[in-house]
Amino acid sequence: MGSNIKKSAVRSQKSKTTPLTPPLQKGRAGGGAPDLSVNIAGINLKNPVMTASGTFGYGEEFAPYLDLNRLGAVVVKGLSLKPRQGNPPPRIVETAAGMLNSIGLQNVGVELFVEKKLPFLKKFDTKVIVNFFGDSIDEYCEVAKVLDSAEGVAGLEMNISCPNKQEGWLEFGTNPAMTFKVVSAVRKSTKLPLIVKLSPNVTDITAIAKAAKDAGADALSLINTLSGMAVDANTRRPKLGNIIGGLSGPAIKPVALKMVWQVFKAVKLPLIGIGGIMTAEDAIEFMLVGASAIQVGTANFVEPQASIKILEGIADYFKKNKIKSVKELVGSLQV
Amino acid sequence: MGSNIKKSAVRSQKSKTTPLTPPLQKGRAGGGAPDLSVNIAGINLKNPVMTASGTFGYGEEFAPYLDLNRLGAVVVKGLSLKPRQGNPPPRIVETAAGMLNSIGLQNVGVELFVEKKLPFLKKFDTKVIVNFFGDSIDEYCEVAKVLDSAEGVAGLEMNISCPNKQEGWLEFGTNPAMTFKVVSAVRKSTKLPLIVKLSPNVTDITAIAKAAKDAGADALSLINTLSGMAVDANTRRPKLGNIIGGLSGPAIKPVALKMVWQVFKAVKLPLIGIGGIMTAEDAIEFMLVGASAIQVGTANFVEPQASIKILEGIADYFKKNKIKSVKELVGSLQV
Amino acid sequence: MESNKTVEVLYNKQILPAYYKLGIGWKGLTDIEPGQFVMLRLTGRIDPLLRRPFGVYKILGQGIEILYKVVGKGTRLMTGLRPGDMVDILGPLGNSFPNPISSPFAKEGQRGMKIIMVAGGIGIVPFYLLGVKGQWSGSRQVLLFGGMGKEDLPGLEDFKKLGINIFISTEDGSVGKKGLVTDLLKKELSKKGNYIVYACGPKGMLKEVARIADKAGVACYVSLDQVMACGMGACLGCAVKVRERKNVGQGFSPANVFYKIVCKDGPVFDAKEIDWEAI
Amino acid sequence: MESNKTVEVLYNKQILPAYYKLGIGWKGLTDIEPGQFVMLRLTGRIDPLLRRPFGVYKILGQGIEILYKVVGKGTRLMTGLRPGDMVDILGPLGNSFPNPISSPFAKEGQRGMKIIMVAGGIGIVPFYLLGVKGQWSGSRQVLLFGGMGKEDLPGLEDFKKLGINIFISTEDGSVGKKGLVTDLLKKELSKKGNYIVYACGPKGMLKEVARIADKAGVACYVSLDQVMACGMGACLGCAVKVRERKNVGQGFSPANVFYKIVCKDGPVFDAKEIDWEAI
Ligand SMILES: Cc1cc2nc3c(=O)[nH]c(=O)nc-3n(C[C@H](O)[C@H](O)[C@H](O)COP(=O)(O)OP(=O)(O)OC[C@H]3O[C@@H](n4cnc5c(N)ncnc54)[C@H](O)[C@@H]3O)c2cc1C
Ligand SMILES: Cc1cc2nc3c(=O)[nH]c(=O)nc-3n(C[C@H](O)[C@H](O)[C@H](O)COP(=O)(O)OP(=O)(O)OC[C@H]3O[C@@H](n4cnc5c(N)ncnc54)[C@H](O)[C@@H]3O)c2cc1C
Ligand SMILES: Cc1cc2nc3c(=O)[nH]c(=O)nc-3n(C[C@H](O)[C@H](O)[C@H](O)COP(=O)(O)O)c2cc1C
Ligand SMILES: Cc1cc2nc3c(=O)[nH]c(=O)nc-3n(C[C@H](O)[C@H](O)[C@H](O)COP(=O)(O)O)c2cc1C
Ligand code: FES
Ligand code: FES
Repeated sequence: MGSNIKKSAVRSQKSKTTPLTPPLQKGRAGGGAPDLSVNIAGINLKNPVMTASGTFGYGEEFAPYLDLNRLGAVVVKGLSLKPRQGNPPPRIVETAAGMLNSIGLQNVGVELFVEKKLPFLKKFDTKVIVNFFGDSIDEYCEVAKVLDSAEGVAGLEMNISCPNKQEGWLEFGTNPAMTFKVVSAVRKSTKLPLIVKLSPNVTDITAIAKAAKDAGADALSLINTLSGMAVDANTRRPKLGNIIGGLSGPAIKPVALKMVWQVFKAVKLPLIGIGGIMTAEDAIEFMLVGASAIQVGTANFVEPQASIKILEGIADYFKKNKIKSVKELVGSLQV
Repeated sequence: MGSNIKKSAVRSQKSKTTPLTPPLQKGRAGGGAPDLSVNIAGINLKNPVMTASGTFGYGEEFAPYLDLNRLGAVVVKGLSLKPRQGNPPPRIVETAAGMLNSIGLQNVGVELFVEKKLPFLKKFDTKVIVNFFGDSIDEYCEVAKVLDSAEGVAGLEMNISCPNKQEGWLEFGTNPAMTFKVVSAVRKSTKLPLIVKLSPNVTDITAIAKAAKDAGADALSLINTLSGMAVDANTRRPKLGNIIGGLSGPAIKPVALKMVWQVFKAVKLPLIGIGGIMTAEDAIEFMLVGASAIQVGTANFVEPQASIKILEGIADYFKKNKIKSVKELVGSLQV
Repeated sequence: MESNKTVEVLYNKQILPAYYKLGIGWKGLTDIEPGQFVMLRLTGRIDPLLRRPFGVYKILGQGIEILYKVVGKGTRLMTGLRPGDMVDILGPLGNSFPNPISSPFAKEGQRGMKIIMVAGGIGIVPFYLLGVKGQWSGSRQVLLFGGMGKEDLPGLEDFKKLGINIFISTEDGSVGKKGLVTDLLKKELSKKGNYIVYACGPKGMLKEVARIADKAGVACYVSLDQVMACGMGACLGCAVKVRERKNVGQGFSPANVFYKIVCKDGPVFDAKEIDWEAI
Repeated sequence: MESNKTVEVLYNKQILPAYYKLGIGWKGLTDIEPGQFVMLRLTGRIDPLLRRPFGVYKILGQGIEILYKVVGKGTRLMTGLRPGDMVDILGPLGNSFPNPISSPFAKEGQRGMKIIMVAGGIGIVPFYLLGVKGQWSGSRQVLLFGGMGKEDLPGLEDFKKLGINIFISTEDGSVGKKGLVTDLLKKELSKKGNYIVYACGPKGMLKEVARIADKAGVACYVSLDQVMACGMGACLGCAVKVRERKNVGQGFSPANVFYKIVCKDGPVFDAKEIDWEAI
């Protein structure tokens, strides 16, 4: 990125009416820096690097370590209608090149978010995408409505890897019909850009992707965590309080790449690639298989500035390979 | 294992009529060594350690490095009716804590196996389990019939992660109805113990497991590889000739453990745990979640003696924790 | 201010079979309070994937000293660090042991309050800085230090030099009183006085310390240990169950609090807050 | 006999910016033929997960020397090896360059046959042992050695000492003839004589060498490079497409052969066997 990008979060707080301050734009156009901007689901991102839900808190936790203004978007921890307590500890265990988490979707609830967390994020010149979920279709819609009327939300990311309490606690995202139903309902509840985040724990992710598209999704994020488990051979107990958790990190990258590629070939919707992205090279791989933007998850824990380093690496790659736009790269894998 | 176990493959070649030579048995019973024997699907294994299909060739490749007699069983590379050429190279790529392979089920075909490969394996005091597949139900049955009449085969392991050319090239193992159909047909074609090996690339592995059980499977192996992909950001090409491959190794262990645990709770059949087992501790973890035996796959490449080291480690664990039998451990996870 | 830096290893020396002292350079380091910690990884390594939390044992001229116990993959790798190697340090993180005088438990005119530090093995770490802070506003300190045996009392020499009153217990009786450190605590609390208890060590020990202090009606703070991914309150992975619903943890509505976050709400907690049944 | 051993690093020295020589102890080592390789990993490390294949460059008194180029994760880690560190070695594996006299291409009374060794960069490795084997039954040797520049000709000094006839080419012209090593080959083959060509280097170079030799009607053997998992013919991962269906590769029925296995059927192949279109 150009040197005009302000390094200090405080200095570069934007005034609410100017989404992209003129000096910033000039800097990017004039400095010969590559154009990394991309439009996803109608959201204009200054670059394709977002932070993944649940790995970046509500943004404020990371503000001491990096300039939030530089990110394409911040995706916040998944919100529900009411605050959620989450699962009993231990909630985290490291695995080979990955980690399992069973946070259990602990969150402050959508109202407290709008009141207490969103004002901080609005101070930055970065898009705020709100991840959310429900355990019934009604709840999904309620949350979407609250967010629809909140100022400063650029788009919604709907997590459908959640049990549907009305239909036998099966996850919404594991069945095309259920996916269609819940996405259609949410679509009617909000005018915000709607991104649907897919679960990888399915036989055919393209069927779910198609259902989400047919129901009106503007873009798709993939993948969420793989379902997994860890055991302590000495205590003979599960390592997670919840027994089962979600696997993330470099270990899952091959699975994620394959699913993005599959969906890219099957469904015409912008895709956001997620899963084990640690470096710019990883990010480029996701773009090659069809992702228009990417999210950095577990890497944020390993290295708080990971997202910025990835962004800088992408810019270098664009320069080195004389790539003019994100579009040029997306899905350009030579097979 | 007791010191009576013969170290040399040549010295301990068994006579065909004495499946377990008396000195071996005495050694195990008398030496205070733990009893690791286990019966799976009617096959008596001297211990629960097998080698996974496709990672141990036809056994002979590993004979210079370890004493095959010490293994519970050798599972050979998957066989089809006719020899198969496999996929174009590159066929292998390393990933974070794992590897992708797209061998494409290259094999010598069941007839050449019986003629050229089986005689070598029969010389050892270890069970030979033959992994096989077909691209139609008929082909599955044909292979099973050939093996049924071959002397020296202790059991069959049926790989159902194979495209069904008669039903739209969907994998047999991704659909309970197709699983039921193909397993039922094979069940009628052979009197040998029948193990069905499950694919993890499904929404609900318990549904497939139940279908296999209902169709007459004697035991289940899980998991086969996760579907994945790797990309070279510099050449912008897939790293595998076949684009998509199967992910194995430590990276997938959490997924495998969870699936074994799920199936253990849902289906009453002996289970063989597979996926990322590198150490005895890993093997114990699989037993705790419900595996009566385990298979060592990718680890064989990292360390040719891995299976033996794992076996020794299991024996140590049994001793240290005063465990009297494999049964005592299986599924004993405290939740 | 918390920061993320790549810094140099100054020294790494084995002080007991399972314990090492790691000195790391850290320029521009501002003050660190007793109980705070850092998240550490070996620069460039992503196996192990996650950083590991370590308390700050000592503050050096231009850096800090970490006292660590070898328990698994990460700490085993750390034993290979040599001077000049680089590590990434995130911190200082978390809260700290409260100044007894400013603590809500301080009673009027409590200059004579006695701080009892109860440490189990590697749980000694936060107490060195506490000891250095010294006779906090005139309070007196005593250290009760327990371990499995004489090789499980890391840093004992440092405390002797500080001139703090020390009582030792070991489970094998190889040094000090044979038994548990909680026995020492019971004895100490049976004496007349105005006490506050600070404890760090294995969960079982902390639970018993909390019980004893509660029974004695004495204020007690514990430093908790939990597996962590981020160390900065972002992942919500280091949750601990709290007893009362009225305390507001990391981002909670006051109406329904079950969990607090060890890395941000802690690692030091008022023992009364913790739901010890769930530990 | 192939074996799997944990052996000690004797030395590890940088000879050029991107090239190192690694000496490793290996007691009881029996003979190794030119072209054979070992699968190596750093003892105890499972990241990188798989072993890496390396040719044997030299045979030492009680061990071997590996000449390696730093290209990725595994070789980068190898640069950190110090004397006394341990590595796991599986081998010797694979076939070797055939003795030209016993090769099926030898014509009657071919004592005067000239071996042309064509090496590209790190492709030099198998030729040192070949050179040491010397004037194989009276055949003469010439080395054509090509690289990007003067820092891409590892081991050149060793060959000078062997007293082999050497012609050099570099793409940047920094030493030897500016251009490709295949130009040297064309020139060499234009001379009158009885030749056999042995080549090792990047796939593109091998393809061109094979084409030139074929055109000149000269026998040609190439050592192929393929990603490997097991190195012993078990995983079938290192397949290479072969041209003729009549050759029987690893475990194939004669009727339908498309692939051979580099680690076991190779790494040395008669260039005529390979389906160069598929490379
Ligand atoms: C706030 C805080 C401060 C700490 N300060 C110190 C210190 O000053 N010195 C020191 O030696 N250790 C300290 N620890 C503990 C230290 O973080 C762990 O010992 C370390 O992370 C283990 O890493 P490993 O890779 O060696 O072990 P692993 O291989 O990760 O695990 C080995 C064993 O330790 C357990 N374990 C791992 N991490 C933790 C953890 N965070 N809490 C409890 N159990 C764990 C695992 O479940 C496993 O049983 C502290 C922990 C916390 C939370
Ligand atoms: C029979 C044989 C003998 C060899 N002998 C030598 C030798 O004597 N000295 C030497 O320096 N190298 C030799 N190589 C190549 C060496 O094995 C690779 O350079 C090494 O495995 C790379 O490991 P890495 O972890 O550093 O690179 P990686 O991080 O694994 O990969 C870096 C790049 O190299 C490519 N690559 C990795 N492995 C191979 C491979 N086996 N073949 C082709 N490309 C590969 C990758 O695709 C990637 O583009 C030999 C290879 C074979 C098959
Ligand atoms: C601790 C943690 C919490 C997460 N919470 C959420 C969440 O609330 N909503 C959601 O959609 N995904 C959540 N995820 C999934 C991530 O957003 C991401 O999809 C996944 O971790 C894969 O990416 P990674 O490998 O880069 O981490 C969480 C992941 C982790 C590790
Ligand atoms: C190179 C390779 C080839 C394989 N071939 C087969 C096969 O032919 N049939 C089969 O059922 N499974 C095959 N597998 C899957 C393994 O048997 C095993 O299920 C999988 O690798 C997971 O175990 P691991 O993580 O221990 O390797 C193969 C795996 C690898 C790595
Ligand atoms: S470790 Fe992430 S919230 Fe505490
Ligand atoms: S590397 Fe496994 S067969 Fe060649």
